[in-house]
Amino acid sequence: MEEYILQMKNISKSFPGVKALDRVNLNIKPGTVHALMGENGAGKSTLMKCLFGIYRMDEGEIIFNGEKVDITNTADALSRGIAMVQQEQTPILDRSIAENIFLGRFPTKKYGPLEVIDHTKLYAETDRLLKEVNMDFDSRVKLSSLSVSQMQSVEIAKAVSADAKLVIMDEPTSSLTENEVEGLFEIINKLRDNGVSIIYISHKMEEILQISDEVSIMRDGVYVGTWPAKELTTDLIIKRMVGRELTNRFPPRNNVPGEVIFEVENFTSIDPKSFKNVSFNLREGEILGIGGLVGAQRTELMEAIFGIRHIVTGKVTYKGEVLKIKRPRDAITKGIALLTEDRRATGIFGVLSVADNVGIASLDNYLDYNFVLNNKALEKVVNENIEKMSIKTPSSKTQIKSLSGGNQQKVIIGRWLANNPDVLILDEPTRGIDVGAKYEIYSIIVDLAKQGKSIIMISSEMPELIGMSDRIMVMCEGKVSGFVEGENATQENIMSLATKFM
Amino acid sequence: NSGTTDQAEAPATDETTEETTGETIKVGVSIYKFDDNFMTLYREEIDSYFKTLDDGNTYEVTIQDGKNDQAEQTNQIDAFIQQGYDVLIINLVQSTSAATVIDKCADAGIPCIFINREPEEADMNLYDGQDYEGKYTYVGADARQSGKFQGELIADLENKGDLNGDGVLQYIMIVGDPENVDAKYRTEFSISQYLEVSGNEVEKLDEQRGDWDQAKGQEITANALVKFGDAIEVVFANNDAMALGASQAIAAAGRTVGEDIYLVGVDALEEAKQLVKDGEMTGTVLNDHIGQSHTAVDAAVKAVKGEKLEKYYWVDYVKVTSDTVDDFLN
Amino acid sequence: MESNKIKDFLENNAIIILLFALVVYVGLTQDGFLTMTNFFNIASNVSPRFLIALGVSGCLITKGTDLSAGRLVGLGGVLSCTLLQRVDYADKFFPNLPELPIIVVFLAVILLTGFFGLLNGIVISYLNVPPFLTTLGMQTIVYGINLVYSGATPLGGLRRDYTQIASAGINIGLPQPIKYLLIIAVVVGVFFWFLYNKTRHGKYMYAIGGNEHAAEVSGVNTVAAKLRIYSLAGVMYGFAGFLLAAKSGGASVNLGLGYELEAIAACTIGGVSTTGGIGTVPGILLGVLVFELLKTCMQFLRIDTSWQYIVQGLVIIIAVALDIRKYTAKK
Amino acid sequence: MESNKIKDFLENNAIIILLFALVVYVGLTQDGFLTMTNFFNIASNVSPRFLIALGVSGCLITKGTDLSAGRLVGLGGVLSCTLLQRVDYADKFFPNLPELPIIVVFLAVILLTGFFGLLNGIVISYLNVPPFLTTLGMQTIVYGINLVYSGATPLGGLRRDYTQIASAGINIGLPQPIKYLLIIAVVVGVFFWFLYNKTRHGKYMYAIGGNEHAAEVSGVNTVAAKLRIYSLAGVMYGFAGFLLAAKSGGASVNLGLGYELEAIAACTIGGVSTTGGIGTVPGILLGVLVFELLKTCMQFLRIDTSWQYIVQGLVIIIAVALDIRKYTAKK
Ligand SMILES: Nc1ncnc2c1ncn2[C@@H]1O[C@H](COP(=O)(O)OP(=O)(O)OP(=O)(O)O)[C@@H](O)[C@H]1O
Ligand SMILES: Nc1ncnc2c1ncn2[C@@H]1O[C@H](COP(=O)(O)OP(=O)(O)OP(=O)(O)O)[C@@H](O)[C@H]1O
Ligand SMILES: [Mg+2]
Ligand SMILES: [Mg+2]
Repeated sequence: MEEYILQMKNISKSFPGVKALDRVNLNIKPGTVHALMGENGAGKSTLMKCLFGIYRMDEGEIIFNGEKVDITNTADALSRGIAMVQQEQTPILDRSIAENIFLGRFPTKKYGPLEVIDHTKLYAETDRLLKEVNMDFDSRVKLSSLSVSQMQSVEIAKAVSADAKLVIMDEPTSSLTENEVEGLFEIINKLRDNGVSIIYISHKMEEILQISDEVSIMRDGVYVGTWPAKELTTDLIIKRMVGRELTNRFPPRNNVPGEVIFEVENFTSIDPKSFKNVSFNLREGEILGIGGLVGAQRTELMEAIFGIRHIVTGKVTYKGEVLKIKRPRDAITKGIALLTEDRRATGIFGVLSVADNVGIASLDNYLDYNFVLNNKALEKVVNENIEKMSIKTPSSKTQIKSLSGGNQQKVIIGRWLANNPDVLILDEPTRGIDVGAKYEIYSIIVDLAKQGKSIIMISSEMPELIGMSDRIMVMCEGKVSGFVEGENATQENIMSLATKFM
Repeated sequence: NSGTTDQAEAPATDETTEETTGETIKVGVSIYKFDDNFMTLYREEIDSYFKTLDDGNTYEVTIQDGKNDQAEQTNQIDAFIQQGYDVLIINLVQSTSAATVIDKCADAGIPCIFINREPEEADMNLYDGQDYEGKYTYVGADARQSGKFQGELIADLENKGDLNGDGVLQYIMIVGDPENVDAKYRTEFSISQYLEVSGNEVEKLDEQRGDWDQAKGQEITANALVKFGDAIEVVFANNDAMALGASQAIAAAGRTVGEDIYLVGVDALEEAKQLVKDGEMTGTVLNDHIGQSHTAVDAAVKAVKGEKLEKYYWVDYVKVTSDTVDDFLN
Repeated sequence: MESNKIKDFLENNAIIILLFALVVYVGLTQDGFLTMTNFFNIASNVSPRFLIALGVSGCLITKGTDLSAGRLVGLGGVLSCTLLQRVDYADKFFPNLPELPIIVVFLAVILLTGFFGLLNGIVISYLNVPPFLTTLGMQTIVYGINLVYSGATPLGGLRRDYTQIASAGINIGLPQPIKYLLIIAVVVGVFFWFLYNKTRHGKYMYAIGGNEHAAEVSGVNTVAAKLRIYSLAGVMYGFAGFLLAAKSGGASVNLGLGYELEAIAACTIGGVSTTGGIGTVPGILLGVLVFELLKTCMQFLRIDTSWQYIVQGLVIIIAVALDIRKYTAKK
Repeated sequence: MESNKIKDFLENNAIIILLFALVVYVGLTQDGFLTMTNFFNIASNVSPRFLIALGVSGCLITKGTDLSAGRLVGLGGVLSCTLLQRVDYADKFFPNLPELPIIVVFLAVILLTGFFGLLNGIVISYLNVPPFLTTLGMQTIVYGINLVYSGATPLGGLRRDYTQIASAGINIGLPQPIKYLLIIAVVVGVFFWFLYNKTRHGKYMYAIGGNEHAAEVSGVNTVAAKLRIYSLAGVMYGFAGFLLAAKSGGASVNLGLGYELEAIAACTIGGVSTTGGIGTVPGILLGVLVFELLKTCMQFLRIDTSWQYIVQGLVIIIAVALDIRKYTAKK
């Protein structure tokens, strides 16, 4: 048996204006979980895309299964036994779960010369797979009816079922909740026991140390090194990733919550399965965390407050004024902002520049004569925010779709900072963001609170929720199950509230 | 080969009058739309007739497609003028745009022969008493006549087309394209002439536009035959293409032209003549593209040579019936 | 609750109900509408258009379009006519052409139009030219070729055995024979239904329309799929042209003008999504029916031609506006 | 490196280079091409088409389309003509109409077509009917209205002060006066450039094209933006119709037929993305120029008309195939 299932040697890849990979090496042993780490924009996804045949590398060599290979497209990669869960989900919303999973390798049966799709087998296989990933869904259900995290589970099921020798997982857990993560780890362990290798990319330190055998680290497109996971600690990884020490995960919270300025009363969705009778309030300069399991309807609630979803009852009072919010614009003009959960669907403008993506929500503030855009002033604010968020981009004119996932997320956060709202609602703000940058974002959030802005933060990462919130509202099955003061918050009491009505 | 005689007072080109040996004369032709059946025959005849001229001059003929778009055609005329063409033969897209074209040509001093679509009378008189008078003309057939002939084709039948003998002619009309003068006149005068000649009443069962298109002719007739059944006595089609489509529908409905229905068109397309001969069409009207194109070319040549043109050259339509069709067949 | 169900039913079947109401109204007020003859008549009009719509549907489902459809119908029709004229016809296009077997001509026609379809596919998938432009360019090119080939002469004098395809049918003891055109439409419709639902090609097509990148990374050969789709579309246009020429007893370069827009509209009315990934064969049939029935009904109702345009436009918009409600999810 | 730069330059400017080569070739071989008269001729041809293309560009950039463009041009032209005939013209449409101020007629025309544009916008954004179908329906409706209004009579006998708008110009001491049409094109072009780059509306438009959901969430009133876009488009069509009728000295219901496809094609050639979010005013101008220059050049080169179609189709496809290389990400 070979020592390595995969060897990538001296891989380089440039995009206009960036050298994304500079002679990177990576060796993967059979039957191991190999974590790949690095800051946002370090080149992790690019390296994996070169391996999976989505990009062609400029130079370098790939030896897979003892044989030098030239992978020109994904079909090629798949046929060699490489499967991948992409960082950016690629679901086909209008087709069934089964079709999504078996796309490209449908089971067929033959009637003479006719080759017909074997639907019975297709659905049976899918149902079996879904059970494996703990999803009790009908395999005929359209993907569009699933939540982001359920779609992610489908993506994982798809990669896992490909019978691959090597499975690449690019931030598979960024939209999964704890339960689902555990399920994923079970699957990974099963795969490993069967001799499958896994390349695992994540920004979540705990996961890395828990699941991986070896860890490779990249920085700015350059390979830093590989270490056995046993020899590593979170601090060591961070140091090697970022190049400096990072002593605290959270900045000191020295904001002082003031008066109640924002009140939500009796919010009930028109969808009977969604949130019901939700009431809460928010103080000036307060960071209100919102916890709960997937399906707790936190996102739906916030979107409803913001005018994206419809309600049957509910009232929002802001600084004593009852707001009539029919569409997001109404909320924004009142100084309320929402960073949405699904970056791709409701966040980025793929073909537009980074600058336009940052500036779009703030145009009202930069009008001369109420009509002509003051492009200079706008540009200044945009550039400030690009800098503040340390967005890694060749220029502010670059199309956002060519940025790394984490940097796209930073751009959208930058958009709402530029807008300078008084109430900022953040739905999973640090999804896909590296540890170093997370700290910076936390600092910004605390800073905003100190300036008297109010923050609502939905997060499925318990430590983040506990570390950042003045107060935590926990939801379960669409209802508020309780509030926990920041200092009293523990994983246990949040969990018990999150499962209160189950 | 065509059985017609040139009834137009075609200006004869007299080769002895001018000693213009070896000159190259650029002739610009713009046809309103290239895929019009009739104008295709027409333009081909223009081209080939120029080739047969042997007065020592070389005629360089450029034919453009107006694409049924007056703006486009105006651009083409501008370009012709810009390139220093010697004479233009213009089949206007929009007859009302004649004034603009005449002005352009007059400015450039280039003679202009309008064909097929007749400009307004006022426009034809625009340069009366000025230099440019006699340098532009209209060569065409009187569209009213084609309509009248259609009416006569039916009125001249023994039963005047009135199959059920109620003294009323029940008919359907398939209109070309309402914006086209030919369509308008044929629709109008076929009936008015019928009324006049036959003394019968008429009843219009249906009038639909078929855009000169054979497929539409078929569908319209098929629908009408379902709806009105035996009530239909005559199908008037503004052109032969639609009449041919109609004849398909008539045959498919188990009706027989000449026995329980009549069908007339205009253009005398080859197949229409065949059908007339075989009795599957009652008659058609020859739009004499040979006569018209030759007259137009002769006028152009005359104008180039500096001779004064008349304001109008008329070429007659000819009725084609089963009795006369043999004269027209190839 | 009950009223809700009725509302749901109305919303989900808006177009069918509209169509049904129209047919009932015209049927009750106008003689001759609800007859077998009229049924076959409408079926014959629907048949070629259904083929064209089916052809273009694949392009639409994969987020493309095909504006060359109409002109390819024209080319198919003209080619058929030039090769299937009566031997004794005076104005024969190829004076010395012997009598060719119809099937040979048919194959030649669909091969040729299929080839142009393939070219569309190649330009779209290899040169990355947007489908709108590719097929608009192809529309112009095909028209030019047809002009050059036919010299814009109208073609007639077709052989009876050829025109019979459009007018005759199989006698199965009914008062009227079942028209071949109807049978062809059914067979082709079933074929497409099978292709779209039961084969890998169909699934790939929907996947490409839903998310081309996803299809690509799942190992679907998107290039090959598109080549198949556009070629098949070309074949269908040729087929339709072949039938239309037989039906109207002749053809000229104008044949098929504007059919592409009608076909695309019919598909969209029938629920094929302009943003890709969605569309069914029964839906497409429904869309084509809306168009053709509406035309026939208006003629029966003796609506003035100018007004017919207005009514047709309004009905399209209203039908789709009603229908679309079932897709626009209430959030 | 050097050769790479040249290659990059060629790739990034493929269309301009192609166009330039064409102009130089025709200019050198054909008399009269490189003259001021011809320049103004071409400018006059380009001007109305440029307006139409600008109008439709907003719809395209927001992932929509506007197929009603051509028919609205026709309606605008016909309305202008009916209201601006010579008082003494024998065949006057409104025999008793007094001489109206041109500006009043102009405003009436653009208001009317702008209103139809607004209707498009309303149907698209409130009733959620796909733009393709909405505007196809509107195309048919507007044509019907025009038929009913004008009775399909061709209109002529225009007042000289009206036709002058298209033929005359401002004398600034050059051998020839600068045509009003050219000036109009420049002014409107600058206006659109300003609108697209210097106003909130412009940014919103691109944002909607880039991701409509995200735009809505970022505080863009997408409904209002679309209403503005489609209304403005309608206004531009009326404007173009007004000019075109003056230019050709008359109008009929057929005016503008098929202009929408040419305009959309011109936009796409000029880099307006069919998938939304991308497009610039200079690019659109370039696209229109490609079309118009090509036509004029072919006429100067005396290419047979049937072949002109073939050449035009090929050039469109090739130009875009070359041009698209700068957008297609290298793997
Ligand atoms: N298609 C592309 N075009 C241009 N530049 C690209 C493209 N894809 C990636 N890049 C650039 O390559 C660099 C590496 O990006 P990559 O996506 O590999 O980062 P990453 O390590 O996966 O980051 P993250 O943790 O944020 O996902 C980034 O600077 C990014 O801007
Ligand atoms: N009981 C349930 N079982 C399965 N799926 C559910 C259930 N309830 C809701 N869902 C689905 O899960 C989705 C997720 O709900 P929601 O986004 O509100 O959760 P969340 O708490 O906001 O999660 P996140 O923090 O990841 O955004 C819903 O859109 C719905 O489709
Ligand atoms: Mg990444
Ligand atoms: Mg959620």
